[in-house]
Amino acid sequence: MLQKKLFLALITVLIALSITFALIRNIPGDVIYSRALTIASEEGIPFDIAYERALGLYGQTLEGSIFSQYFRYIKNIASGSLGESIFYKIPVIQIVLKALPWTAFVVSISVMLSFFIGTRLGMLVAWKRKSFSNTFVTGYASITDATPDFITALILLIIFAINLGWFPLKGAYDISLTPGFNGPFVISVLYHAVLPVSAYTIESIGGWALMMKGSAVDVLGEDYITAARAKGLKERRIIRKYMGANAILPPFTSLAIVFAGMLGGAALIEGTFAYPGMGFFLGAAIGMRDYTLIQGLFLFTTLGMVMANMVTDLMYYILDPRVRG
Amino acid sequence: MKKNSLKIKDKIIKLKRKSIFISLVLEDKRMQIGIIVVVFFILMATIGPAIFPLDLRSDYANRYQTPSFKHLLGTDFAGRDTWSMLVHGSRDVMLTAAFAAMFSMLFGILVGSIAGFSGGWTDIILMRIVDAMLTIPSFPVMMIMAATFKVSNPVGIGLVLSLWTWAGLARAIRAQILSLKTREFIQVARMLNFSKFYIITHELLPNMMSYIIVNFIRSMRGALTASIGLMYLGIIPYTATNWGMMLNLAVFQTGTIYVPRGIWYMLAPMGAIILFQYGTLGLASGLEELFNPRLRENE
Amino acid sequence: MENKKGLKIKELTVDYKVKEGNLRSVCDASFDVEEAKVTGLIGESGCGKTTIVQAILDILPSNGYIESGRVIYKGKNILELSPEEQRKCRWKELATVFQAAQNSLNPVMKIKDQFYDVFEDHDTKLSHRQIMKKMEEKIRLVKLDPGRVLHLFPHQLSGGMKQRAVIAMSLLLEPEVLILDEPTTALDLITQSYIMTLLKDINEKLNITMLMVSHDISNVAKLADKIVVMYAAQIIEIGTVEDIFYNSFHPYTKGLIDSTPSIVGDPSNKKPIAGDPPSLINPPSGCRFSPRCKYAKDICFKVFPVLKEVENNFHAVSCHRWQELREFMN
Amino acid sequence: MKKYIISLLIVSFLIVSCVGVSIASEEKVFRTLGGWDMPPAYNGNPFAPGGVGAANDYIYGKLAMYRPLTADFVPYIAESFEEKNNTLVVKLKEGLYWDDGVPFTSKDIKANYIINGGISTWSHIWDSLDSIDSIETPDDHTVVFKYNENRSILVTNYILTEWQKVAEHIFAKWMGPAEELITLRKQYKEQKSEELKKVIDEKYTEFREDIRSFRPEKPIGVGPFRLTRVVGDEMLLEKVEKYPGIENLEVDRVGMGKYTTNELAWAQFIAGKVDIEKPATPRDVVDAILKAQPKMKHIPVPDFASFCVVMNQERYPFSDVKFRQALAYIIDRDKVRELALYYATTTEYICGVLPSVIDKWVNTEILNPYNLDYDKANLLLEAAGLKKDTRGFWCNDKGEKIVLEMSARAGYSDWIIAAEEIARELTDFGIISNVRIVQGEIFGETLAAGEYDMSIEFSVFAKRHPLEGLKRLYSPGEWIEKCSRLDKVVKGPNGKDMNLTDLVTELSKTFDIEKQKAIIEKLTWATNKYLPVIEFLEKNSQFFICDGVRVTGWPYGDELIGGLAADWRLYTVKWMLDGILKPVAK
Repeated sequence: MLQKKLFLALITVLIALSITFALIRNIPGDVIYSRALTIASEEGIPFDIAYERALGLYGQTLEGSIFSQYFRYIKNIASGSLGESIFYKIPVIQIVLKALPWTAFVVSISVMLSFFIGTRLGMLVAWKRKSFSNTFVTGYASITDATPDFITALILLIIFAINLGWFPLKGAYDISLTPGFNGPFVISVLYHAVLPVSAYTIESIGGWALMMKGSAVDVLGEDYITAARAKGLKERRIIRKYMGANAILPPFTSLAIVFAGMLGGAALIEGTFAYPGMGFFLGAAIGMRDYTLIQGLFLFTTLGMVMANMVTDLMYYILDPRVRG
Repeated sequence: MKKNSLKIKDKIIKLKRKSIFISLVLEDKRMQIGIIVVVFFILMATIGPAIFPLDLRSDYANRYQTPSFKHLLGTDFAGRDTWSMLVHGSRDVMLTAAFAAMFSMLFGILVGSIAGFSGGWTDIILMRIVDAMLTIPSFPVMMIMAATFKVSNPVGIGLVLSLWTWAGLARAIRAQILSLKTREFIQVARMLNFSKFYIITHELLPNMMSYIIVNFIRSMRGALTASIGLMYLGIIPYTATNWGMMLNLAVFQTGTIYVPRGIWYMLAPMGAIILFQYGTLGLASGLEELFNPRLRENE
Repeated sequence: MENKKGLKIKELTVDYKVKEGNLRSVCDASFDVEEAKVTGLIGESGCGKTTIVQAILDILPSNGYIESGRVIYKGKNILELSPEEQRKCRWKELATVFQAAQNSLNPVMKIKDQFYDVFEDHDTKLSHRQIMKKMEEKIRLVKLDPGRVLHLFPHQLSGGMKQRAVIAMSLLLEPEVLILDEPTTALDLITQSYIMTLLKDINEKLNITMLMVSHDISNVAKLADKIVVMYAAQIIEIGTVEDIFYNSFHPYTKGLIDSTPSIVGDPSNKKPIAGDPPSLINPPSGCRFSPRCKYAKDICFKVFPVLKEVENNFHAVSCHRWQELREFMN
Repeated sequence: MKKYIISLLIVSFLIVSCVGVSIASEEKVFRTLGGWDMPPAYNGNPFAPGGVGAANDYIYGKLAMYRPLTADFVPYIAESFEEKNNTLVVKLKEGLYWDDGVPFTSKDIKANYIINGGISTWSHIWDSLDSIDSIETPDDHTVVFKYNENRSILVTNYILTEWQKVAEHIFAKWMGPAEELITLRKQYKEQKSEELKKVIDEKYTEFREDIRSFRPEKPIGVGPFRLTRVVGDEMLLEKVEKYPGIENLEVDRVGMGKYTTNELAWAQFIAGKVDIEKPATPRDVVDAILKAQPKMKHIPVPDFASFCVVMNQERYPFSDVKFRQALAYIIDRDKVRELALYYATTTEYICGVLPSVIDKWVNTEILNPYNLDYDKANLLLEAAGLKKDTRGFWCNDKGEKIVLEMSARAGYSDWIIAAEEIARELTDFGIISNVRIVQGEIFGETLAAGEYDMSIEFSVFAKRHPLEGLKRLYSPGEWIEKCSRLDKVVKGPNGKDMNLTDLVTELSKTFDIEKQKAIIEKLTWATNKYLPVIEFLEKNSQFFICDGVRVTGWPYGDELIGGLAADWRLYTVKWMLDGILKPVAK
């Protein structure tokens, strides 16, 4: 059972790798030019000088045909090495290990938070179909759905960081603190995470609410809900333990996908808050055509997803006795 | 003679169904809103441009005007009428969204139904691919595709968009098929060994029509926002009237978000998108209830 | 006769709002459910039995509502109680065993917990141990092994076991009145009769008032003291089992009895009633049975017969011609 | 629970309208923005990817800074310098130390040029540095550059304004290869043999890879500040102990925030969290910022870079000079400027010399201003063999409509807006033009490969001398020359052929100002007549400086403008060192 799961997961990862590999190797583009432009503007030097400098810095080489590269790549991964970043000349793993935790930290909190709030909201709405809250949730969902996440992030930033000055503008922690497990640092980290987290959360609550509403409405048709009412159970209990416990199952299954989606889609929000996560390196890597780095980052989002999938499977097993047989 | 009367009979039944259907539609508030909105946008995309001529000539002095009779939604950073830009932009936006939804439904149904129906290795393999697709973060992929592809017409854009949305659908469709497979009428059909194709097209899909329609609308909503993202990334050839471009220019390029006067120019495309989302959402859930009476009971 | 703890249903009328218009699914129904007795409510499916049950418990679907009528229990009309009072009174006073009871168990909760909820929400001042004792006792009452069943999930039980579990659940708070809506449908005959005998001795042991709703008259007859016959949203005859079986005045009742197969006896003399029950949206103007009634005269088609008591002990019938008919019907 | 958050949001939305801006003031800190790669990519090797970043200006120095507006040099780490008969003698300031305590000497300067020479073996700038025969260091504080005869007019400028990034004791192991490369390259200039080129390439790659893989955690600088911490979003630099005149430096720390996007820079201006930055900002946003944050000042300064429409002259109809001229008449340059970069300067004369310095160099009488004139345009187009069809669209002789594509780089808002406006003007005139936004990474490629009709581009960068700009237009391999693909041999005013490339080379070796002017006149005339590009504006850097939040004392007026135009970061450091720019008194 478990072996089978693992095996299938492995295949998934492999396919994902191959697809991304094929994709990545087909990116066209003259990196040097764009890099030169940034240098020119950063250092305020003439373009031609900047261009030469960029060439000197970033001129990159890749040996072998696509296929030989592919097999080398797979072999390396099998032997546990992600190779060296073409651009930065340091092991990819080093970069990933530095960036991933931040993204994972923010994203997982947001996913959990939004799932919690969203599903609660969905239940409520399902129970009181005709009430105002229904229109409210639908409206909320369509608004957040229509507002690109980076705009939400920007608005949050302007309100809470600029105008109200409640939260820091950017970054993951106060530079004057020494990273490590010490009180001030942890607090500062949490403090800095507030805005990014809320940006993600606000964006995704609506979706959860709608999903939950959908399945909750289905459940409401079931006899055991009527029975529960006839039993004279308190409303809260019926909503939570009878409607909720059953309705949560379908949304729960899509938890993993959403998680992975956020893991990869982090770029723009992270950009807005200058958050030192995967987003930055993903953007940079794609911009620089740093194939190994892109692949490394993708590999980890893929792994993240697969793992999340397994975890949700496991929890589903706990949540729904029927699958236990 | 008898045949004839029979024909008449089920005609009558059909009519009756239809009338009930309509009465149901009229029943549901959200449904009405949804239909109104959608119709509104369709009109906007079709006859709108004829009614509101587009003048892209810039008029710097009159930039960032607030709504007035002259400019229903005010003017943009170059003093052009926001409303007429919205109207002229709507066609491409709608088409793109529609095509994207269509393609992703197409792939989704194809893969999903094959996997779900034939089961076995086919199923496993297809599902692995689907999972793989789902594990690849769509945003960077879009970035990459933005650099790789050179698409210009709504069809092409729709295709690119659908490439990363069909997987989820395939999964859902498969699940549906699996649950349907256990139903008697399918069992019977299999016993009478009809061809798979026949069963899928004549037995399974019709029974999932409601689901498919609802999801079509859903993915259309998704596609709309995604296409805006594409414009942001510059994958779509630039058109001043594309809502995505308008939003992008408003927020990022011209920093309208900081210019109180210009807020209208920013809200216009956003509002349009929100309205569309809200309408389609209502329509979708309305239809869902229509097709699934069970939901109606506990209204 | 005294009937304090029993239920009195008075002029109960229930409507459903549907697309086609107003559907009167219970029309001016009045009958008593006597204390410690078993009252059977008989009728073809769709005649409004279940609606009556839902009305009594006031858990009608959102598009149904009680047009008029009262349900008197312990001297007060429980339909007028506040939602909270109603909630409190449910299960403690009137418990229900629902149609297709298998589905009335929450699939993701252990039987134990589902039982426990009932105690928790009706503030019984019982300790945990006492509660457990009660549960086990009730489970035993339905001939199940508490040690096992309580710790299982619904999907791990067989249909019959579920049914019994549900019955046990309904008895948890020792209710005065127990309403059983089609308690045995969707079960095989052996289990059916088993459940029936079970109910019988529950009724005797706890002398609990029972309202048993069923379409299967023979089944109900086994334990009912009194039978209420419904047809097309109306009550057409009320009487003791004897009355109904051997001395019924209403052609429909008669037809119903004749048409029911009994395990004993020769199946050849079954005469099913011709025709279909009328639509409740626009019912026939006169006697609702008239279209199917072979004794119908034009008065039957025109005038609406009221339920009137005939002869002794509460035997009541709604038919214009019962006197003439009684001779050659029985 | 959820409702709380929502209501909170709504409430705060309301608050926003009334609440003012709150500023957290910090002790003796100077705040700016800049770019660098996040750790772990970040490192202290200026020649490695992810190296140093925008900390440059605070930790390194230049011998002197060139002020384009006044065309003079201001010594920085040089005490003094003098140039006479082919030698440049530079005296260094006393008391300069590398961050690791090693004194900074003339050896380091020599090393700097050698390493740089190695790094940019194929760079055009070294055309001029090839004109250095030798670098001598008679003592620790004197450097003597010996030039050869055909030296470039810019060599001194390059030498003086080159960053001093190389500590000899750190880069010693790469000196050898670098020197070798330089000599090899000199050989290659004489005898252009392929095998020699191959050899150079190999050695070059090896050298580059090797120096790249050197990744110290932090840079070793020689400036008044030392890099102490760097994280994803912020860099922290602290005052060093030993530096000439350090006692006047009252600012203790420089905090550099990550520069992500303009709108975020604006946000930080409004919050008063930045002391100086120069994002291109639309007029209304400028107003909004100044309104929201009264302590912010907005100062436009010439940027010595211009925007243009570059046209692919291999393609019809751009191949026809008349068509190009027609376009020049159709495009309303001032309007484009207004929309795209309000605070820029409209190009009056399209000639390859920037408006900000045109009076110094060019006699504009000989130039055609190409003022908006549809009649002239019509005539030119007809002369070019185009016809207007019934619906008012221009068609080629075969009667096919002319449809052009205007490219602009994705993310460059000003370019996009300009492109759109120009395309619209052309379309309105009857030349159908569509805009295409091209992803940054493909953009350069597309242009260089000539797979485009016309595009918005930087026309010239000419901070030091018009030569730079004209080179970009006409020297082989230079960007615009590459993209425009124009014919460098044209009919001069007198009807005689003149080779523009040669003229540029000649200019680069001509020292006499009058002679220079003469050549420039020819080149500008040619540019103006043959239009390899249609310039429409010269960029102005829009500096936002924050006066009185953390620091104060900005020297307004010419000093400020001149300084910012020269080398804004370095100049702010200079002002701090001179004790002009100091923390606000608490």
